[in-house]
Amino acid sequence: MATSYRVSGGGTISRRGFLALAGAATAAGWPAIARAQAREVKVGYILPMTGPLAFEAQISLNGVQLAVDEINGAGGVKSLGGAKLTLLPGDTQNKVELGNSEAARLIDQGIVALIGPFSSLVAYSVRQVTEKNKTPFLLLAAVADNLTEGGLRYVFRMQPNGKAMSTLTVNNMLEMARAAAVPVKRVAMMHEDGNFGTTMGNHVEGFAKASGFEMVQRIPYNLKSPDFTAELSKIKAARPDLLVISGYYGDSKIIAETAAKLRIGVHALVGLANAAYSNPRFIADNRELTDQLFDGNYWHNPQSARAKAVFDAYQKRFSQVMSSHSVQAYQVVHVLRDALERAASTDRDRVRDALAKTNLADHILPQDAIRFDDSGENANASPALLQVQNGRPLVVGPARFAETKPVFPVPKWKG
Amino acid sequence: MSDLLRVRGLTKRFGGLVAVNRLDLDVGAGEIVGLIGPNGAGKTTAFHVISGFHVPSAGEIVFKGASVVGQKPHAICRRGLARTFQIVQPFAGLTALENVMIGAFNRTGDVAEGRAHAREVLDFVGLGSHRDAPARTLTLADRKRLEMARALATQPELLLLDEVMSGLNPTEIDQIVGLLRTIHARGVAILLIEHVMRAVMALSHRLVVLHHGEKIAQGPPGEVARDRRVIDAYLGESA
Amino acid sequence: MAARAVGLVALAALVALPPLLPKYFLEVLISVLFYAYLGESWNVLGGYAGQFSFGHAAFFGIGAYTSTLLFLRLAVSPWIGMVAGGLLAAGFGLFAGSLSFRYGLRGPYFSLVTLAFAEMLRVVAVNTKAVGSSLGLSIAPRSAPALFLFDGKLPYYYVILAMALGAVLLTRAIERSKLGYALHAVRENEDAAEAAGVDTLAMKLRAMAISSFLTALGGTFYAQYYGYIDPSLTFGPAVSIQGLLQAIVGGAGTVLGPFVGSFVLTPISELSRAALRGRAGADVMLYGLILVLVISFLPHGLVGWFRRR
Amino acid sequence: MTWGLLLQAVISGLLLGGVYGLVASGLTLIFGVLRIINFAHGAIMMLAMYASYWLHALGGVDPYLSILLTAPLFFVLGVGVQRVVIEPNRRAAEHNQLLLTLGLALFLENLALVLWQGDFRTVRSAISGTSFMLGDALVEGARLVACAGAVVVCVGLFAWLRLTDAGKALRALAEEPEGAALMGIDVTRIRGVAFGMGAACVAVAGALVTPFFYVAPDVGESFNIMAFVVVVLGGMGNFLGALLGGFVIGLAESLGATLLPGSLKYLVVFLLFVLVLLLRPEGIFGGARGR
Repeated sequence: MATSYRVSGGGTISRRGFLALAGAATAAGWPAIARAQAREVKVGYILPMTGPLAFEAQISLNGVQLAVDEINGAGGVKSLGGAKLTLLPGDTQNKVELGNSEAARLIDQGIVALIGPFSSLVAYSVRQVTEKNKTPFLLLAAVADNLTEGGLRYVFRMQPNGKAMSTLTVNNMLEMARAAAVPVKRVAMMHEDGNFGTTMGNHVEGFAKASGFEMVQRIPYNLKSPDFTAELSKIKAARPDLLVISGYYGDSKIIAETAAKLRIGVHALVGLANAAYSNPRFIADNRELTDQLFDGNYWHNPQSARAKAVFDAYQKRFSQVMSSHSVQAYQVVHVLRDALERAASTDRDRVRDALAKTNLADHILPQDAIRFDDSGENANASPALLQVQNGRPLVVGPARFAETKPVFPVPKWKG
Repeated sequence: MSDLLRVRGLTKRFGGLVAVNRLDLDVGAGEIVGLIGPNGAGKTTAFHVISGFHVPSAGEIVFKGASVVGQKPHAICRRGLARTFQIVQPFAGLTALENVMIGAFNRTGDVAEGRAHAREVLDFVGLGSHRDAPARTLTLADRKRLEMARALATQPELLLLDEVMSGLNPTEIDQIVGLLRTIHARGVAILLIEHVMRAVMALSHRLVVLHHGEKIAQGPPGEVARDRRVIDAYLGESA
Repeated sequence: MAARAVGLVALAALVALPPLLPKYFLEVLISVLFYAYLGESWNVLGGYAGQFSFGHAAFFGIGAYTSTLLFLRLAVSPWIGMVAGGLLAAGFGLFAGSLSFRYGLRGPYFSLVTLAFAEMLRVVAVNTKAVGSSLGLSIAPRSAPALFLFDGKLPYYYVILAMALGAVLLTRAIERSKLGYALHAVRENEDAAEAAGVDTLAMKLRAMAISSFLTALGGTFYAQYYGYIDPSLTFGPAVSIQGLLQAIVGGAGTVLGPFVGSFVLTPISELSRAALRGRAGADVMLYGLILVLVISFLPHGLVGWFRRR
Repeated sequence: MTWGLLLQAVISGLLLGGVYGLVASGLTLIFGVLRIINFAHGAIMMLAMYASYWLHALGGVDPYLSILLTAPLFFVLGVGVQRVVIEPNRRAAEHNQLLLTLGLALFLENLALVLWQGDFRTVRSAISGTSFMLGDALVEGARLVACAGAVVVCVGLFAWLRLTDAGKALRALAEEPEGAALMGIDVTRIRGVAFGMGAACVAVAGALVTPFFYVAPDVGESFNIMAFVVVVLGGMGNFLGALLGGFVIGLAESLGATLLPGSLKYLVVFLLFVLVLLLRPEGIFGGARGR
């Protein structure tokens, strides 16, 4: 691979497989030796590099790599004498068992913190491994709300969790509707029927009463389903004002296409943490379809000069537009760097304490300073509301981060 | 002589095809009855029905004084009616001994006892030296013996043998005939389907002749062999 | 006997070594034993009785959900819930089995119908709020041995070791019993078995009940160890395939087959992942290739191959 | 529940069902002759979809036209796979053959991941965006073409089986394996042809769905399990049954989606599947018997 980050323990396995692996693992048994060379700080990641989430995993990894190289290029962790970050890779294949064993392996190899694992399913059990081994665990992409519950000390989540993501997005939408003087009384939702989609669906439904709208249809679906015409016809018949969609890439594509052809008759189609609707590649491949689509998602702050520079660097390196998963992954590494600087140590407990005291204002997210509350959630975490305009996903809310005005209602969806 | 097996009006239809039609058949205790007839006469179907593999379309099958119609093959076997298959069906992956042990377990739940009994039976049919050979490695003649041994190990009172001599050479046939006589001498009644006429004539006390699913003749071998209809049936087949 | 000596040494190593191992190896060893256990459980029905179930996830999920729901909703200890789950799974196994066997489903038809049963349970679980739907159920980690919750991995290791060894001993006892012979007969030739007086339906159901009971216990272990279950993790096809893979590769219908299979397959998968890291998919691709090669060249599994030499 | 929704469900179900039918025809062909359930069927379809994608992306070939290239290509590929992987294991136990195809599926799916990463790719044909309303019901152009194409190919396949020597030999082999050998048919060659035709069927199906679908390494899974269901429904080894079964399952799926809450539509499909297996294992439309 044409990347400059160093993979340790990887290439050596093929020849004397077990011996090399055992060597690497037992090395962790003498931390003094490892630390004597404190020129490097080992950071582990576990991502579903193989399997149905491989695409998203690769994008996330790109963001991690970008940040690591940027930090190392700028002289490493200063308070540690310019120690460089070394990335240790782990592949979960989106399997719980592998999440656990990969996490354990990386901990054996002496990482100071673990980043990952994308899927909430895997996160549930991995957090037990990191907790037991007092290793900071920076969640990436996993949205399930209760991941930080249970008095865990080492789990941190920088991105908005399911609740923040869904309620803030709906709020942003409703605010925009009020500004446009278009009443939104009836909301329909389609979501994939796994943990992610169901979490989102529950929140939107639970939020209905307080926000004064009625959930007129809520349809969970299997993301492998090849056709959603029947489901969308049911939604059309319920005459909603908004259609909210939480899904992965392929299913979301088919849903949007079918909804368009059905002339679904809503004020807007709104993705909620949707894997496709603000994805640059999806937009580029489907210009007409995606025009004026909304999506509430993790995002960067378009007003930030730093974000622009990061985007340029990403584009240059990976020849594609940086997407939200990469942004989160990039920023999480910087949160860790900030904590390492303040801890001035690779001791996991010190790093953990430093993480808990994070107050990072210099970031690229559409939110105030990054701070973690007692449960390890980013207290100021906020999604952005995006709308695709002229082939680009632009932030239209919250107002202080907006880069343009929303088009709402969207005439074409009204049919 | 009390009837061990009494079949009355047995009929088996497959769709529109009548394979066996109103068959009456008796086998007395200690009797050897030969069931003969041209190919496709319905002999094997009759076996399948009697041993419980097919449910009869009509008719009565009484074994040891009680009806066995509708009973599963294993239940009929436990009552003392064992059979072999025209195309031998050993448990190919098991050894000869294990094959026979399966049969022996009908009379005992104890593994050691079952093994001991199976050994005896294997020795009896002359397969003692092949005890630990996997069934799939045996010759056809030996597999036929094995199949008989497995049936014998269930300690039947009536043995249904479906062409146990076909495909064997004259020496082997003589050996089987000898074996059957010994089995009979131990008090087991035998109903056998056979095309090897020399052997059937020599063994059977009585013959029953099937043609197109119907019984066309029965009686002592010598009589039946002279029966005009029987001769026509066989000639018709070869013509 | 040399084999016995090797076995004893291996057993001693399995008991004595783990406390000394790095976390990673302990974690992998637990996976190995867990898969070996699933393989042994599947083996009773799939290997010995020759009924090739593709839906053991149904029993696994019933076990996991029963004990976890009893624990979370009624505070019943999972040790008890485990048995309840086993019994429930055995009941479901008898139901599904008597339906399919009575209607004479064999070979690929039986495989597909079991797959369908597991998928139906998965779809139902996804759509049932009362069992947590897709949000699943999580068990908070803490130390409470009476509740099947331990501090650290080592106790879980010994639990799964005991379960796996127990399954091996049970399998050995079955193999040497009348039931074992009858199951072999059923697998080889059902008609001949019936003719020889074997009640094939009863034997298959007995194997089904034992196999589904054992598999369900594995489900409870999974829930307690990983602390989280959801419909796809427990009722999904991957669970069914994991169990049968160990058995087939190691040697279906042999006592130690699943054990050997797991001790070979899991390290292969771990090593190939380590060797091919950074090339997403390459390791699973290699795994698929190895599977094809094993089946092509060792059709009776590793144990079968060893015996035939 | 309005008539409009039901009409929509029926139309959507039929349109999807045609594609299921074509995928299942390939599967049932392979089952009929080789007696194995090909778990790699979906993976082969996925490869074919990539083939259509690349022809479009690199050569600007319309996905429908790509069939002219991919169908023969995948026929040859299928023959090759059968010869190299399946044929040597012809006498292996049933379940081993099943696992063999499972291993093959793992291999192919991850080969695609290695070669082309996990990116979702989309192919647009001129027809992708078109649609019209039939009463209250939506008919998408690409889905209509896919369904019509599938039916045409199925009918063509049926004719091929009835009218050509190779087709007749194949049917003979499916119905009477021993008899076929006696009649002097080159059994090994025909088995290869069967697998090749099965692969060609999914190659066509793959090309037909790409204009309204997406391409990714695990995309075949969307069709694989449904194809099993359809094959059983239609009767294993029954070619016309596979097409009809496809329509039945397509209908069950879309009616289930219309009438049931949540994502229970697959419950209907599997329930139907189990019922058919138990009550009519030879399939609704008859076929090789399961008992």
